[in-house]
Amino acid sequence: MKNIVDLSIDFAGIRLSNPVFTASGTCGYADELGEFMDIDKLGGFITKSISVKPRKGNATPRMVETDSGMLNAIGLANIGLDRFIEEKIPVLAKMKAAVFVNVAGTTIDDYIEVTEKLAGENAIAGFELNISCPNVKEGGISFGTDPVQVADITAKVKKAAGDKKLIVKLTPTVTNISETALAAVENGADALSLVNTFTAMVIDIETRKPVLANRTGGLSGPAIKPMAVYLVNKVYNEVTKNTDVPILGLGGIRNAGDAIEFMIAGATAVSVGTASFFEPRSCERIVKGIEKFCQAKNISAVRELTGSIE
Amino acid sequence: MKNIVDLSIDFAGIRLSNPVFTASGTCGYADELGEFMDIDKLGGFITKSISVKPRKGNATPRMVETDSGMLNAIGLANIGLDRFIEEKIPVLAKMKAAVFVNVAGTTIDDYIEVTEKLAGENAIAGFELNISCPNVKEGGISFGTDPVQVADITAKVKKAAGDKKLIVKLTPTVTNISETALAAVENGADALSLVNTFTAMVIDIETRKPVLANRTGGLSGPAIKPMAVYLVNKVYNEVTKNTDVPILGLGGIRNAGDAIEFMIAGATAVSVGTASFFEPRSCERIVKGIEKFCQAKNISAVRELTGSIE
Amino acid sequence: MTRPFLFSVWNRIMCDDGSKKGIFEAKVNSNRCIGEGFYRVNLGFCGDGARLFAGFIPGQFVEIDLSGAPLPAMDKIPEKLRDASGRSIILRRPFSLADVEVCGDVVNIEILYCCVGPASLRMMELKEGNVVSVIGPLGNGFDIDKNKKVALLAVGGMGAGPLQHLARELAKIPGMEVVAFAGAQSVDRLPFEKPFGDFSARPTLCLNEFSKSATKSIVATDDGSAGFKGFVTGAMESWLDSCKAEMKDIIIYCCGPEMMLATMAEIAEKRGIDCQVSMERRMACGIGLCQSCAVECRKKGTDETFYKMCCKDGPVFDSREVVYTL
Amino acid sequence: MTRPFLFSVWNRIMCDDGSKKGIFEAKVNSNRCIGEGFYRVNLGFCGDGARLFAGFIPGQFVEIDLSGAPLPAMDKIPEKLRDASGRSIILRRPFSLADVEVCGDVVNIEILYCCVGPASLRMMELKEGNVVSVIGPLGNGFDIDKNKKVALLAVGGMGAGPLQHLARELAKIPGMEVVAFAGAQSVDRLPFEKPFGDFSARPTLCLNEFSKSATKSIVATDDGSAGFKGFVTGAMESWLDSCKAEMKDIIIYCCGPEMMLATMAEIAEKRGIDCQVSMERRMACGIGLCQSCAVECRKKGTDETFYKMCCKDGPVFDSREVVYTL
Ligand SMILES: Cc1cc2nc3c(=O)[nH]c(=O)nc-3n(C[C@H](O)[C@H](O)[C@H](O)COP(=O)(O)OP(=O)(O)OC[C@H]3O[C@@H](n4cnc5c(N)ncnc54)[C@H](O)[C@@H]3O)c2cc1C
Ligand SMILES: Cc1cc2nc3c(=O)[nH]c(=O)nc-3n(C[C@H](O)[C@H](O)[C@H](O)COP(=O)(O)OP(=O)(O)OC[C@H]3O[C@@H](n4cnc5c(N)ncnc54)[C@H](O)[C@@H]3O)c2cc1C
Ligand SMILES: Cc1cc2nc3c(=O)[nH]c(=O)nc-3n(C[C@H](O)[C@H](O)[C@H](O)COP(=O)(O)O)c2cc1C
Ligand SMILES: Cc1cc2nc3c(=O)[nH]c(=O)nc-3n(C[C@H](O)[C@H](O)[C@H](O)COP(=O)(O)O)c2cc1C
Ligand code: FES
Ligand code: FES
Repeated sequence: MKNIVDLSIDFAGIRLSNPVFTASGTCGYADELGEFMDIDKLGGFITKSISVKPRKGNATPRMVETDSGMLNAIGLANIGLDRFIEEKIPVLAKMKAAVFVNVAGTTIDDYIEVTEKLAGENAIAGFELNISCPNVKEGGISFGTDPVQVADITAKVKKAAGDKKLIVKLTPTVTNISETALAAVENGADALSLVNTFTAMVIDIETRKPVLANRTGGLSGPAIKPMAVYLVNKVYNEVTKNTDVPILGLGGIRNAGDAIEFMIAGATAVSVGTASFFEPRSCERIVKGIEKFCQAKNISAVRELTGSIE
Repeated sequence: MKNIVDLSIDFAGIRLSNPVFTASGTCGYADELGEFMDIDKLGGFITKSISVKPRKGNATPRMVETDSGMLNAIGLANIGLDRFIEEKIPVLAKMKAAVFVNVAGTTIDDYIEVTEKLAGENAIAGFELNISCPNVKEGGISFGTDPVQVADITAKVKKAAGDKKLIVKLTPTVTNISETALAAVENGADALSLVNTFTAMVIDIETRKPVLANRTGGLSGPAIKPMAVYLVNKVYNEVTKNTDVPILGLGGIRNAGDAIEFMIAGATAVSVGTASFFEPRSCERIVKGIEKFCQAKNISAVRELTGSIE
Repeated sequence: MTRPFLFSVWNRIMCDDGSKKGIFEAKVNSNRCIGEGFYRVNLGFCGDGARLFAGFIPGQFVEIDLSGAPLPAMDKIPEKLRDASGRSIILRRPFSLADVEVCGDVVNIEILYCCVGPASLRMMELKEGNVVSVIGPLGNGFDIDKNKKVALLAVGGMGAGPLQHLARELAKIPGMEVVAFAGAQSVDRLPFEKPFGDFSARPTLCLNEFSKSATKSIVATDDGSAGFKGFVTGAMESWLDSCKAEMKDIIIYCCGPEMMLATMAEIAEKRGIDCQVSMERRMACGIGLCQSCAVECRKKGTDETFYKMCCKDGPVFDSREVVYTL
Repeated sequence: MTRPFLFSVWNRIMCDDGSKKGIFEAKVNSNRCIGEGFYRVNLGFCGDGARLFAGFIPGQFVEIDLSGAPLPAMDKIPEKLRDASGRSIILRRPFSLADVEVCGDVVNIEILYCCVGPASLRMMELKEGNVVSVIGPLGNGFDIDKNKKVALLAVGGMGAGPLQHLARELAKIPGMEVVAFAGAQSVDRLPFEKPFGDFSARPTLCLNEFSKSATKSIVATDDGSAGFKGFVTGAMESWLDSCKAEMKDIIIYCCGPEMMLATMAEIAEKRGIDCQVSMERRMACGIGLCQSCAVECRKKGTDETFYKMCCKDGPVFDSREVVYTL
């Protein structure tokens, strides 16, 4: 007889049925993924970035595959706040998973506007502040590399979020990620999400042009996993260990083993991005795989894994 | 009839027969590689890091494979300056390729000592300043992330190098690599080498311990290539384009196409590291491949490729 | 465009759980080379997969996971693909179908493909009995308008696959005249099985794949090594010049390089002919998750543009709505 | 240790260009499963490769590139290896030889292997006729001392391969008594071909692979499901207790988990027996370039230690010099 494993976690005060989230921008608004797996099996769902106005996104090509990874330069294409509220909120309201809206903008006021307008929605548990997108000219990553700006935007958006939770999503392309992490935590972040993509470029040697129309893109997928695990562990040790701020770990996770590795490194929950593209059932399988692992190892609650690195 | 391609390049005032170098720490002191390829086919040779005193290096395991890459934490194991001069310099003196000695230390004085002692050797063309090793507790990367320290160490080592050339090897794990690049260039660097490895970690989920005895290691191999290409292009555009400081591009190069991609991005020459581990003839093959590419495209001199990105 | 749900063979049959697409394991029935660098692989489905693929519409596509397939030995890889071939792949690859065949409980699909990089080179090594993971059916497919009298197919490169499939379905419509125009740089770059029919007569019914479905085919080669000397678009224009049908009764279906689609769209626009183009984009997912596959489209009656997703809203578009990337 | 250059079969034959190792293409002759998760693959070399491999010394190893080989279908992969199996590999993998056979111009080598991760799982899928790239011969190999009278082989896990090879060479020495001690958790984890000989009698000459070279073999299983109940080290100690030979005439050769080597080293030390251990390390290159494969060694007569490289200075070490990592 198999022992029962408690897969639930407490994530910044919210109880989730399990620690597996979708990653922003990689699962649309849930409808498409729903054709392949039961989305009620998710612990959390993070939407594509939402900005005040609709964004077309960047010109094509927006994607190129690299060794064990891919670059994207979607450019935060999204339907904009108004259509999001009208069309997507009703769908998201039906989800069992905790829904977090990923917020993007080019000015701090943009971020505040989106957050304020959505802060009253019952459908959502909170926000993920995207200050780490490498694929837009203004805003995005520029807010995320400087601890002073991280502090400022976190504090302001936290206020706008009312009693909703605020996850701050950090960029890995900084000299010392603990500085930006600390700035976020000290200014009201309820959770940290790390990491976003790494800036990168592929050049077509025949045409001598960058393959992406945007020239550069963000690297994601298994290629980045060992760097992401390191950064999660670093922030856990240096910033969050003795706080109640959980880390949402992501970057290259494609199976339960990867997810468990992030949790051992210090993540309370994990997000799956690129892996859903080639295996749309990834999230569901990872939840099952974590459960099996815990059974085999006699771990009674998945939360025991968090930060259990020796 | 095939047209003749001029593969030679001018690298910081040194004429090299072709633009392909070995990467520091990945080809020993040339003897082992010589069993598999003609090392006189190399454009340049960079030695394993040399420090004043011999270094045992880190405990084992020192290596773990990751998706399309590997982590190493060798810890600058080397035979030390004295034995290097006695045993290796005579061998290196016979090489046709330009030899650069990679210098490591824990204090600025260490760097200066190694450089001064070797500055008079005819066997060597110059030095590569390793201020970007993520695998040692003191020195290494700590000098390489702060532009002020980069400026200081570059200026001092440049003086110690006398009339030998100085390449400064930069770490990719900084917020803005152009700042460290500029600091090096403004303080006498004759060339820049980018990039060194990315700090990363792999955890064994069975034991919950990091696989490497050193806990963290440096990620190299094809996985990092798109990030390295981006950084080379960024430094080329923002720092070196209008100077005569060449870039030695590296990170995940395993074939001629990769090498050409780095050159188009802005590199004058390229280094091959990890690829030599699984294909010890990589450097030789890359030189041939570059020649064939130029022939097919009617490029009469390989140097035309540098910075030719559109 | 309205979906021709009336056509029984195209009726989408649903999985037990009601979904219209799924992830299935397919067995390789055969995989053979039909010309230098061109292959046809045949995959078999059973169960839910068979049910869904029986309703496959010409122009729809599948996403195949080739990451576990072996790389061919180096001497089998064309020299100019050798460097790229070593890349470790993680993403699936989109392929259209050249044929769908229902054999009792089993449905076999056929893909015409060309080796251009790490995934398609790996595809070459699939052997009878191997199992691959396939997502499909995906995308919208061509919209068949039964009221037209003449259907012209403009075939470029690997567009040969889906348009063969389409030709077979069009041939079932009583009174529909179907003509395929197939172009390539030279005769040996035509992705069809040799021996061809008779190339000397032009226009001529010469490509076996099309003649099987009683479709006339006209070959155009840039170098004149077979058929019409020039582009497929030129061949079609000269055919149109001497054609007696009314333009409103004609429809053009195109699949091939974007340049060809753009020229075809212009020709159709100029002459007032309806035209559908099948677009290609780099796809990370093929199922609407990633937004990689943006196709710029015009907002009707304005200069404004927006992006549709090639994998979900396409790959077939009305030729007038697309802003081509050349 | 001195290299036994006198032995003609071990004479290193050089490549045309004088080098003692090289990169060669090998053809797969056969690849078969000999027990759950255990396989034997046979690879053939011709030309320079054949000449070099004819001089292969037991205990030396090769580095094989398996990055282009296919991943087995998921249902063939043991569940606990499934997650890891998807990792894209770039590095070669080290394997020792279980046999070398010279057949005219061709030299065939045999490797005994066990599926533990992405590379060895891919090895499982190699088929007759496939070609793989092999670097070798690498490392030092066991040092055979003709002056000894008794050679004891301590076999753990995949150590069975190189020690079978060694047993065959030792058997050629007149008057040398050779006894192999093979251990595993239980009888079904023994990496030998079934059916075994008679397990009931103990000690007994029971493993076909060893009996072929007239080598006695004694089996030890942790659970007592065959042979001696306990570890291989225990089996050997009890054999030594009743052995009449002088300790200085005995030599122990070990290959297996580091824990076993360490215990064996202690036993040898205590009894004053010479002992050689074959070490394993994670290797990025196998040829001395990367310094990944450090083995901590004692500086003779001091407490100081330094690192030797397993791939170049090993994999065989004098049991006394190694600081074991447990
Ligand atoms: C809807 C759809 C249907 C397709 N149907 C077929 C088919 O039936 N038969 C067939 O042979 N191929 C078809 N393709 C193209 C096929 O998907 C690519 O050839 C394949 O992905 C190449 O993978 P690779 O790893 O071999 O090469 P890669 O290294 O991925 O690509 C090789 C070269 O092709 C270019 N390329 C790759 N994918 C695309 C793309 N989607 N759009 C534009 N350029 C691209 C790259 O720029 C590169 O230069 C289709 C593509 C789409 C989008
Ligand atoms: C000199 C030498 C000779 C060898 N001979 C044989 C042989 O004859 N037959 C055989 O089956 N295997 C042999 N091995 C081991 C073999 O190289 C590994 O099993 C193989 O590399 C595993 O690759 P993988 O991708 O399948 O698994 P990986 O994912 O690389 O490894 C699977 C597990 O094995 C461990 N592991 C992998 N390589 C090593 C290593 N070198 N040392 C310690 N632990 C390791 C890892 O920690 C991991 O837990 C030998 C190793 C060496 C160094
Ligand atoms: C196609 C694509 C689109 C993305 N869009 C967003 C986005 O809109 N907002 C955001 O915060 N992150 C976005 N990301 C980043 C992912 O959420 C995630 O941080 C990153 O991909 C690393 O995880 P992975 O390796 O599992 O994909 C996107 C990533 C990809 C690949
Ligand atoms: C095993 C190993 C050892 C290395 N040792 C050194 C070193 O001693 N000094 C140094 O500057 N860089 C060292 N490097 C970094 C490489 O020179 C190179 O910057 C890096 O590996 C990226 O290139 P690659 O992807 O081609 O390997 C080492 C890299 C590896 C993999
Ligand atoms: S390919 Fe992912 S949305 Fe179209
Ligand atoms: S494995 Fe590279 S030096 Fe031994």
